[in-house]
Amino acid sequence: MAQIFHPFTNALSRASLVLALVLLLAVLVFAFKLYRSPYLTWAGVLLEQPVAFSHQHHVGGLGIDCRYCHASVERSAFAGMPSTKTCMSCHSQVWSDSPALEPVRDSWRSGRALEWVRVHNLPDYAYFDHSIHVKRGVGCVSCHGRVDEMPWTFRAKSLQMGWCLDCHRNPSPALRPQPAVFQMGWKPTGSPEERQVREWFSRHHDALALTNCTVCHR
Amino acid sequence: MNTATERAPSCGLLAEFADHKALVAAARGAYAAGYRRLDAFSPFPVEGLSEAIGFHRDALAPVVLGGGVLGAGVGYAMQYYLSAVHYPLNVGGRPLHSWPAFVPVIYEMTILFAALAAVFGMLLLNGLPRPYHPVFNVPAFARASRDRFFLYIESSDPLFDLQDTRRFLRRQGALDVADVPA
Amino acid sequence: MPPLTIDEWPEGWPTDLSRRDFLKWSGASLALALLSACRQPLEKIIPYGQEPENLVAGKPLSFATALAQGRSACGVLVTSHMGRPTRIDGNPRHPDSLGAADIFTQAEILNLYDPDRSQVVLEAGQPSHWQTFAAAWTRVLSGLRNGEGLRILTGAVISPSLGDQLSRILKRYPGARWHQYEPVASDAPQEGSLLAFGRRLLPRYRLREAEIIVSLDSDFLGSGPGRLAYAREFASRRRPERGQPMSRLYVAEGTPSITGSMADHHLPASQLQIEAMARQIAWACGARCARLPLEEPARRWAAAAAADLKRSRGRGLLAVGEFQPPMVHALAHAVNHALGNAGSTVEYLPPPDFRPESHARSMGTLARDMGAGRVSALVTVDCNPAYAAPADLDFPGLYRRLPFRVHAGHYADETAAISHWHLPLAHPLESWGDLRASDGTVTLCQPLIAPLYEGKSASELLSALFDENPRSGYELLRARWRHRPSFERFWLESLSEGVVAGTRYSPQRVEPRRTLAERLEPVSQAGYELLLRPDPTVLDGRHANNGWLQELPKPQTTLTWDNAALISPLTARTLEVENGDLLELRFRGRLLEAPAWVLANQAERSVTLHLGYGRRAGGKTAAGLGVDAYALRQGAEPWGGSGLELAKRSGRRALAATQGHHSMEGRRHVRAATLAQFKARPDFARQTEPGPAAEESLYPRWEPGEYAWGMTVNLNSCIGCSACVIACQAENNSPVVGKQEVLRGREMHWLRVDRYVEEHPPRMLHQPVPCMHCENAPCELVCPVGATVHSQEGLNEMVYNRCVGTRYCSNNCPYKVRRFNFFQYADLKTESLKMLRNPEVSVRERGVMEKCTYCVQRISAARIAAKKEGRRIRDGEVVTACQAACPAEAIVFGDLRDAQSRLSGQKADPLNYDLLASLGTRPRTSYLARLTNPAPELAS
Amino acid sequence: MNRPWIGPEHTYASVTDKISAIVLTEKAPRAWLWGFGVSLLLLSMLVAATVYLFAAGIGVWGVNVPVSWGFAIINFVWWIGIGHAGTLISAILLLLRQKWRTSINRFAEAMTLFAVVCAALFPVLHLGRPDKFYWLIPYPSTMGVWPQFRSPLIWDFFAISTYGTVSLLFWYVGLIPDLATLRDGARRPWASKVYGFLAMGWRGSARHWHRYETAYLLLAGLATALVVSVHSIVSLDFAASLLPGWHTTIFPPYFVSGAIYSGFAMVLTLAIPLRAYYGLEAFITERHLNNMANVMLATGLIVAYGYLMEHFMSWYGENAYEHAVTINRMRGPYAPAYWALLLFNVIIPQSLWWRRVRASPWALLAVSLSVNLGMWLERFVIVITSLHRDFLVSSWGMYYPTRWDWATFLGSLGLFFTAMFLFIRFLPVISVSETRELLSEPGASRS
Repeated sequence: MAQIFHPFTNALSRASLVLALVLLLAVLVFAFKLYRSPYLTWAGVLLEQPVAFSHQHHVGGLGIDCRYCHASVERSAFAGMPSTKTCMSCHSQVWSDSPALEPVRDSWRSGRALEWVRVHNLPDYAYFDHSIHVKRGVGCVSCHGRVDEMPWTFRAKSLQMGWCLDCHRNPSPALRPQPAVFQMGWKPTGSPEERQVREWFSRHHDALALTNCTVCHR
Repeated sequence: MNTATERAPSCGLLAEFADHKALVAAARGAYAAGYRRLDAFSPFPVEGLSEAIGFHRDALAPVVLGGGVLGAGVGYAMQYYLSAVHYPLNVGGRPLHSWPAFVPVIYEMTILFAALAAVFGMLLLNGLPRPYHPVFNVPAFARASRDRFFLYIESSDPLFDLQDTRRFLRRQGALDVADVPA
Repeated sequence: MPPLTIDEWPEGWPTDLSRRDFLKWSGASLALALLSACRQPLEKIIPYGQEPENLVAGKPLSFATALAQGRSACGVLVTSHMGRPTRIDGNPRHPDSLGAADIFTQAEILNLYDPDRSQVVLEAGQPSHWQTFAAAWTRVLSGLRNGEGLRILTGAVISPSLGDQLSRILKRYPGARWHQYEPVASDAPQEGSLLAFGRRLLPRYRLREAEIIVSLDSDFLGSGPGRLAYAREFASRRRPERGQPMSRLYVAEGTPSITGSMADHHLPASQLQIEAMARQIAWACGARCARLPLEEPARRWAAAAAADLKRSRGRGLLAVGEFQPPMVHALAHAVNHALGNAGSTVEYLPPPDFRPESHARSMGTLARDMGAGRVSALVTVDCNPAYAAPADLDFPGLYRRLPFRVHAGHYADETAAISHWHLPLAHPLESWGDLRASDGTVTLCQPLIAPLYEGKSASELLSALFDENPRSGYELLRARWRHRPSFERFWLESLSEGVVAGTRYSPQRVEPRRTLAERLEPVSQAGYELLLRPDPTVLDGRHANNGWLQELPKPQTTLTWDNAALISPLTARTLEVENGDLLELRFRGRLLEAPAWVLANQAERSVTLHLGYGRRAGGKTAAGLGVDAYALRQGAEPWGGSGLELAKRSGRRALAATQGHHSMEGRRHVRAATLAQFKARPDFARQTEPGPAAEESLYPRWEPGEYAWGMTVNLNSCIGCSACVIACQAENNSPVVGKQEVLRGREMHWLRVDRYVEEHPPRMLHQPVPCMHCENAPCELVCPVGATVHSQEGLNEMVYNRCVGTRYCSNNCPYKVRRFNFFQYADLKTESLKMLRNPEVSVRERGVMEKCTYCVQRISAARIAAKKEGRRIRDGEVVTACQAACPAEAIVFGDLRDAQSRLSGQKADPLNYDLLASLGTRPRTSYLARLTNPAPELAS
Repeated sequence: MNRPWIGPEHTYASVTDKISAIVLTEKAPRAWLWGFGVSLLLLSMLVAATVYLFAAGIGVWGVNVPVSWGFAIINFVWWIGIGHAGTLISAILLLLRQKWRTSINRFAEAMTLFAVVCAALFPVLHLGRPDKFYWLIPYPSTMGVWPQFRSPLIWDFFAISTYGTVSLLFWYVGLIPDLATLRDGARRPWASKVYGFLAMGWRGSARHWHRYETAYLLLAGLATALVVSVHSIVSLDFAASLLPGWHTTIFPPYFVSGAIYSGFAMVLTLAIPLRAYYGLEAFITERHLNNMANVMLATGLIVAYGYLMEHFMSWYGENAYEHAVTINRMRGPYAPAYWALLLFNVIIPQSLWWRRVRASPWALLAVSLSVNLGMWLERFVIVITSLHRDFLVSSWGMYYPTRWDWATFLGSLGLFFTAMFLFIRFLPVISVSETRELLSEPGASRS
């Protein structure tokens, strides 16, 4: 028999071995990135909405408090979505004939509710309670980002379980004094009441309790 | 084939032997004669052949040991970190660091890493894969994987001389000596 | 040798899927599963146009109303999530509930969302409209001169307003007649009091006062109005370790009942024996009455009971079952008066009925008139005579000959099928109304939701039929109570309280007639004895389409989805039949084929057959289950009688029982002792199978967190009524799996009630088994993905969304309380059922394990509330669903770290023991052992 | 001295040609085609059963509560057990310098590989959510949660995957020199290209042989340690639980010996028809069969001792639950399976005491088939009878397999034999280089 393979197959075969290894790694890295990418998490993705509502204008500009529209945030698991009535309480006077607000007026006339696209959406098996987070001193910004700088509202964080755990493992840094909870641009100043909030928490909290499964899953 | 040899510059001589005893003897002879860049080929592992051509100990064993130790380390570190540090959970009232339960995985990881080290270490040290090699140019070499035994002296050897070496190999009792074209 | 293979297909699937669309749909679910890793789908969020008042989005509200089951009403509190009623609990202020709720009342919520409910007007089975019907009706009504030939047939009417409406109608149409027929409410108690006092009265027992209770076939704990209150009162006298003197219960009955299983002395007895014993006891207590021959052991039993009763005058009580003939009731009244029990342990109240009468006679009259052609138009309201009328009346035959037939009901049932018109009735939770409890207390019923379909309430219907300008249920009800002073305040208070103040009846002082039961009916004890009884879970058939109740194991047999001819072991031996073998029952010339079920403690020659099965119409779930016992029913003897012929037939029917083995095999799962034994060795229960001591462990003990949740079940109070099972199912969105799956051992109840039968003494023991929440949980250790782990508060957590379904945890659970979704059991397709679900609990998908969570959603709610107020959770603030429903308060849940908590008290009780303690699992759920108080006479 | 392990007529050339011939002959023999066809049929049944299973759900099997493990786990343990003989022969016998392994180790290893594949199939199929099986792998998920390393199933996962990998490597390393032989012997150019590619340019250099042998020996050592651990860990799936009939310390040794027992039975089941059909009597001599029969007899006795000890312990340990399980096995609804297992696994194999049985290939085949069946029944008895009646009497139940359980089981046989037939057709069933080595030694015949 004569030579079966051409000399360059030596280089080729070794190269291909190395390449296979590299490829494998590449795939793993890609998957890792993909599952944390906006494509899957919707973080930072702008969504089609029935009305061009701007938090930047209402919160940043007019300085309306979160609770004016999201009324049940302190009492219920659900922060609450403003009813058409809430919108109309101002917009029957202000911008009462702007075409942008036609859907709102239409809903008010017909009684048909506005259908917003959910921006912050958790899976059905995850149970999140706004009231307790707010009461404990977790600022709105921590999860929803600087909505006062969002002309068009989008999901600020991935809302993935790993992200929840980051805070649940050690909540103290995220805690604010009550009055600061609903402030957008608040920065920790190291004030005594701040320290007190955190100390109180770490004193009154079983370190492992907050990462128990049934805290969120039932 | 002769035509082939004339065209291509020879990269060594390949001597063919009938059985492994003859090959070992020839190999010893060649080594004694001062040849160093030489190799021997056989259809099955032959006792003392590698020593005959001056190859004594290989570096595989330590590599495998390394693999095993690494596997054990990784196995234990992973389990301890994941179940006691990263997400500590009360499972059946057992301690977070319940090392007895970690043993089986450590054990398996040790073996897995060691085995991988053994195989890939062997291939690496042997310079495989290498589908092309000059000796394959010699048609008779096909029998190296059947029933024939070969001694190969490379032309890069300082003592190498096409005529003398060919004569030398004949003297060692080779059935045939072939020129290995590049 | 077990068969080498069986058919895998789950026939009788909860939502009966054909093979094809099952595959199609499960294929889709597979695709979904594969896509699950991919993008989260976008959802809509839809705010109100205008918020309703006093509603905080996401917070449940609770409303008081009442629900009727035949002749009894139960006051309830209904939980509503964003306008959807999701569960029903008892109303603590209601005398017939005291906060507890039975299986029927709780299961009504499923009836509300039942997709098979009647939704539109039907004309000859074809969809039509109210207007079309109204036109037809006015033509007919105008044709009848002052209502001549018009008949109205209803069930028992215990609603004052509805009663008034009916009497107004009868006044306006003097020719019209109103008949009542309630298939499983017996006339005998009222007839009995007629015999004894010449008045229609019903006895009400005061079990807290009673030391000796003798029950002749009376299932006062298990059926009839007031049972929930009785269960609580009875339990209060079964806690000797708390120092109260313990009461003693004698029960003689034909077929074992819940009450029978609580007896200190249980005696299976035939109808005839029971009457004989009644006479024996009455005679012994000084009543002048004739006696019947009585042989052992009945005589000894009766003598002992009588002696005990006499010994404790005024503190004893003789109770008689509603299916006993009037004479026996009369005898009991005589005894209770003779011993001065009347007024102390028994009091007499008028029945809750608006017009008390004999339903059998009322139905009989109607049938006679129909036969004689005196009826030209029959309006049936919430009653199903074509199915439930006595067979010898041949109601369907007579009915078909009527010129105009209208049926109003919740389902298009057997009667609807042969009526000209069928009108949909609104569900009680959709309508206004009022109901009278057994002690006369009235509850104003308010709707929780606008009618889902075109249904009207009974009163709205009558108004629509007979008023010139029909009024809404709301107006009608307000009109009825308008006369009350300061009406608006009265209205609001009554609605929020759930009871109308000052409507309770006051006990009647009565004297029994001197001469009693001199004459004897000719006695014939030929062949076997047939006992026709309401089914323990579907009653007269009204709940036949309710999956929860169909799949709820019947208290005595653990049968589901079927009824069967219950026979005693002796009968089984003589006929050489086993469970499931077909029997032929011949009674008064009528034939019926039914599968046999052998039942310990069944009276030897008595055969019990439960009504309510063999439905021919009225829902997909109900159709084709069991056999129709009404086929054997006689107008004259509605509860059966002697003279039944029994023969074995070839062939079997697979019966789906949830428990295959009823002996304890010497393993003391349920620990029981007599009062004497207990006094001698108070900790006998713990000594039976001691567990390892706390320090006997290789591992350091986990420090409990802020709370340490635990539970005790008091087997001394538990009557095995299964209210807890339905409560759990409703609270935790447990699916219904269907008969085939139950046959396979795949039922999904998180909480089951185990039954064990003991020979000496002959009795049945109940044991509710939820998850034990073991501190060293074996299930957690073997889960490869950590889908079940322990919380700091000691809960054994089950994370559905992490479970991959190895089912190893179930194998390793010694209590076998884990349940697995072998198929997609939760019905994700039926729209109406989506409204039923408790939004606080995940709906489980195919292929994941699930189990009791100690109602963790309720714990979370309480914890959040407490944290917001900066305090600990108070004792009794967390009430599990099962605990809330339990009429006997047998279940206690609480925090072990709080030494003052009610739970800590229970755990310290000498009777407290752990199940399978020797395994060292350290369960957080434990039991209080059962005690009995046998009579010295019968002890030997 | 002993008769030689290779027929006297053979030379280097003849063994090479004889064995390569099976692979290098142009046309596949008719019998092979038949066998392959039937296997493919069974394999397609497995595919169908799996598709239906994934579509409809695990409920199409007979599993329930309390018996939530059924055929899947029985088959899993059975297949893993069969795998063990291969590793034992090629690794342990190598370390023990048992020359007779040479003729049988190659297809024994192949058998191991395919058996492990079949085994690994079932733990995935039997999951309620098979699409989530990868959660057993410790990878950095977005959920931030990890496998639970105290679970025997995780140990299993690591053991089986390691076992599969190492067996593959071991097998491939053994093949390299023979692939070279085929490369050089093949007439069709594409064949020699393919074999050449797989041989990675092996040329039998003395240095290579040296490292090769070191690697092979070390692998053998590792594989030996592995083979003992794998079935011990599988047995822990049961032993680490607290169920009566499972919770026992004797399981690891008795599972391992049981595995070897069933493995050798399978080797014989394959070897006897193979040597008869391809005329390999000169390589797989009656001495080989005899030795394997002896190993079977020995391990069989250990297994029997295991059964004995189980009963002794349940009596001696006076644990009521353990005792009940033993009684239930002998008298309960599944008693027939139990007695059949004793017949097939203990009684019939005793015939191996007689040389005449060991000497007759077809008698041996019969015995080994009975052992295969017996070992499957053993797993059935262990899994089912312990589960269906455990602690609480109220939760006792029964288990009946469905037609889909059977389809999956028989289908896995199809998968196994399909792979086996392909192997026979395309790779040397006996290690050529080792056979030559055997010939080279004094005492071995040469012309």
